[in-house]
Amino acid sequence: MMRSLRKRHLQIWSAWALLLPAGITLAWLAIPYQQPVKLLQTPAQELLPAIIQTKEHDDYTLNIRSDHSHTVWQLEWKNKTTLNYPSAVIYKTTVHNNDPEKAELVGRIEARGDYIFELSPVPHNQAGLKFILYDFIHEAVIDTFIFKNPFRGPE
Amino acid sequence: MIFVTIILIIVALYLLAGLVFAIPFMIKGVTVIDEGAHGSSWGFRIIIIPGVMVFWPFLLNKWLYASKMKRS
Amino acid sequence: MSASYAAVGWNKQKKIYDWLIACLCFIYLLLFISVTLIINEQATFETLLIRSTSTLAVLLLHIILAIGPLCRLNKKFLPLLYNRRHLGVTMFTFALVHGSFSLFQFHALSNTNPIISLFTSNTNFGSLAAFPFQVLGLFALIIFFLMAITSHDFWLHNLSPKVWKTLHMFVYLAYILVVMHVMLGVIQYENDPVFVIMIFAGAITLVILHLLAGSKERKLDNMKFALQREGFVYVCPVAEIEDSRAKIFYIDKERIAVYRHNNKLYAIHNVCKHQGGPLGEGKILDGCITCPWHGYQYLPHNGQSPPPFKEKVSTYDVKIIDGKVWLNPAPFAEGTERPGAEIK
Amino acid sequence: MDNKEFYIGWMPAAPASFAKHIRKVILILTALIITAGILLAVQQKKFSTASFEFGQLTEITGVYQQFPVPSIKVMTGRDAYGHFSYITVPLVGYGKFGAESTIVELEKEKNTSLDKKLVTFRGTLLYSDGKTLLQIDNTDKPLMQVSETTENILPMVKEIGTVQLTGEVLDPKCYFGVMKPGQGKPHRDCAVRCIAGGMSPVFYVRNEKGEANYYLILDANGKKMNEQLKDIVAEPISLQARAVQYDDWVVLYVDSPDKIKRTGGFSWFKIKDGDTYCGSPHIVNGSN
Repeated sequence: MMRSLRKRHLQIWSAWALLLPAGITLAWLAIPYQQPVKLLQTPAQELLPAIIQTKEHDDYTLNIRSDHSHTVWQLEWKNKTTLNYPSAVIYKTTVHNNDPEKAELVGRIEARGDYIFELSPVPHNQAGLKFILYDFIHEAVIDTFIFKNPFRGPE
Repeated sequence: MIFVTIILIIVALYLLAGLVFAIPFMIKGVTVIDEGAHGSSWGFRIIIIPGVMVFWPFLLNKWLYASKMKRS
Repeated sequence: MSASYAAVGWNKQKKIYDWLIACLCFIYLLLFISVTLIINEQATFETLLIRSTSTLAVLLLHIILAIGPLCRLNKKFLPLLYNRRHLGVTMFTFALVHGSFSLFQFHALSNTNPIISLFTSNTNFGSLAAFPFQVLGLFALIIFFLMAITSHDFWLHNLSPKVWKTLHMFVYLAYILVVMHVMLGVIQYENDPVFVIMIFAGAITLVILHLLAGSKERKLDNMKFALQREGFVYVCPVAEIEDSRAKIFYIDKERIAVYRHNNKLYAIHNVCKHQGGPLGEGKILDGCITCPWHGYQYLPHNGQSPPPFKEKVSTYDVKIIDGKVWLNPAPFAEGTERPGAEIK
Repeated sequence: MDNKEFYIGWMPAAPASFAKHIRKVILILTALIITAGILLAVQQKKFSTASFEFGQLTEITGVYQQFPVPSIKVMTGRDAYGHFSYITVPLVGYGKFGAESTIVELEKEKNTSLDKKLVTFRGTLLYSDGKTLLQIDNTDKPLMQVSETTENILPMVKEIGTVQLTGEVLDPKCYFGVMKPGQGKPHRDCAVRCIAGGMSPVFYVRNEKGEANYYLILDANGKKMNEQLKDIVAEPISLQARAVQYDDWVVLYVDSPDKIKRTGGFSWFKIKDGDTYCGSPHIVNGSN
């Protein structure tokens, strides 16, 4: 190697010895920090105290809740993983119906988080209670859950 | 934006001129300026094309100089 | 060497070298992609391509930049230096895949030409956090491009070794651009300290290696020769020079190699005409001084490459008085025949 | 070093001591490459679960609305009290363009306004985190059907009040499906292009658990403010706005660009707590 190049090498790397650590440190410190904030929540309903029935799935848990006097009823939906559907809507219907058009809308769930829906009463003589989780954009049933009819009262 | 566009157009034209220059240079020029190119493979000639596109004014100058030297 | 050019001058060692490069790159890509897919089923093809090629290019760049100083510190690294340009072209290829695919991914199918968009989408040059880091990567890629297209010996010969070496020293600029491209780019999103530590460790390793090698060379350049007589300088006792080897002396701002061959001493300029390799660190093979970098050869008595090659280096006068070597630092024209000094 | 051992690349084999050393170096390099590959792959942030149904066309029927952003309102059913419920599916265009240019072309072709008409669109779905969008592209012949009459569906409107929020402006197409990551610095230029191309900007706010709120951003008059937003995308900003909920999307009305501030900077400069509260929602009467 020629002497001028040798000298240039040493000069460059002496400069880099200062510039590289300085640049790396400055860029690292400059990483913007995004403060987490409190999220906007729709006014939450009071969760009823008693779990009457429950269904477990790998991705979610369903609870039917009630107060101690069994006068009000709730469906509690808890996502365990992130759901990946364009739409996920819960319908309530009778055991033999699979058509969401003939069912009553309970509510919509999103990919994450917990949801509480108030349940409208079901006739006492109805055999069971079925929930359909439906993706109406793909027009496909994602899952169905059959519960005993809680409105018949404790057996 | 206009500034950047103009610069990019100039660069593109320069490279295009280099590509045009590369054709006669591949056939003749390269052997005039460098004896090592006599009997060299086409693979070699192709592999230096990108360089010719970039350094063509320099090579053109060298070519002109070499042919002038030969004549005199 | 001035024999006819070929596209790639492959020989056995270069083939082994290229196979190793290919294997290492393949192992890396396979590992990176499969590990990412195992822990992240949701990963997309585009991101995998952008990330695997960019990280591989940065790794290769560190290896490339470490080879030079390692060779100056320990000659046993020389086989890595021999075909370094293939490593460089490989690195450029991966960087190019990363760059062009990112350009397509982030700028194409929009209301602006992708290349213009690259320069105009983000103009926060005054802010560190919002700095348009893509431009840094583009300039580094342009430097790598110029190096890759001039990596053939044709360019070394025609641009002159000095211009060529200077051009290729821009790799150091490209390196700092790449480091900042990473730090102001993906690190601002993937802020895991491991990435910062890795890039920091890489930079510090290179800085230390280069400074060590540089200070070693400086010691040689600062050699002092006190005894002078009729233009000759006393350099060392004869016994210090081994047969078929040389010692290098730095006198009057030039490095001169004093070779011992067939019981005679010859002095030639230390800089190889090919890439400026240190001839004095070479050896006499088949009667020729052989450069340790790429094997270019010169005859000891006249500094000329044996035919058909045409390279020539300067020669110097050397004499022996009482077992002491005296060297005249005034160079003769390149290729001038000198008798050498007989060792009695 | 042994005087006899000298390495030259063009010789068929390197001397033994060189070969031994290089074998060691290659082993070290292999170990380095393997460690680096695994470490880099493992330490990446998790990829989002967003989906883009590339190459798969889906038909969606609903009421097209121009406001607050071009979107289709799809009815999901009727609840126990007989109330209808809707999902709003914002539309995006091909590449880095909003849907508006496609809509304008379709309206010209049909010679009618699509606003508030019952339409069937065919397009490519993208969805993530409870939000669904539809890409309409002229080459897919997106408009399948359009009704003659306008439907008069009033959205359920909730006035939330003035809020101060810290978050990031995103282009929804990339974030909700097309790119991973579709946010942050590496994606910034793409987001700039998408916003400049007319994509409806989305403001993304998250809490400590990573749960998120997404808002649409308009200026005080309910007009797009893409031009003012495109320079501050993909970095933490803080803004003050009037928040109004329309069915399942909340719109932020930003009075003036002065109400948007960069909060990025040196990472130890954390924002004061007072700046990051979120106005407690209260409901004002449910109509426009």
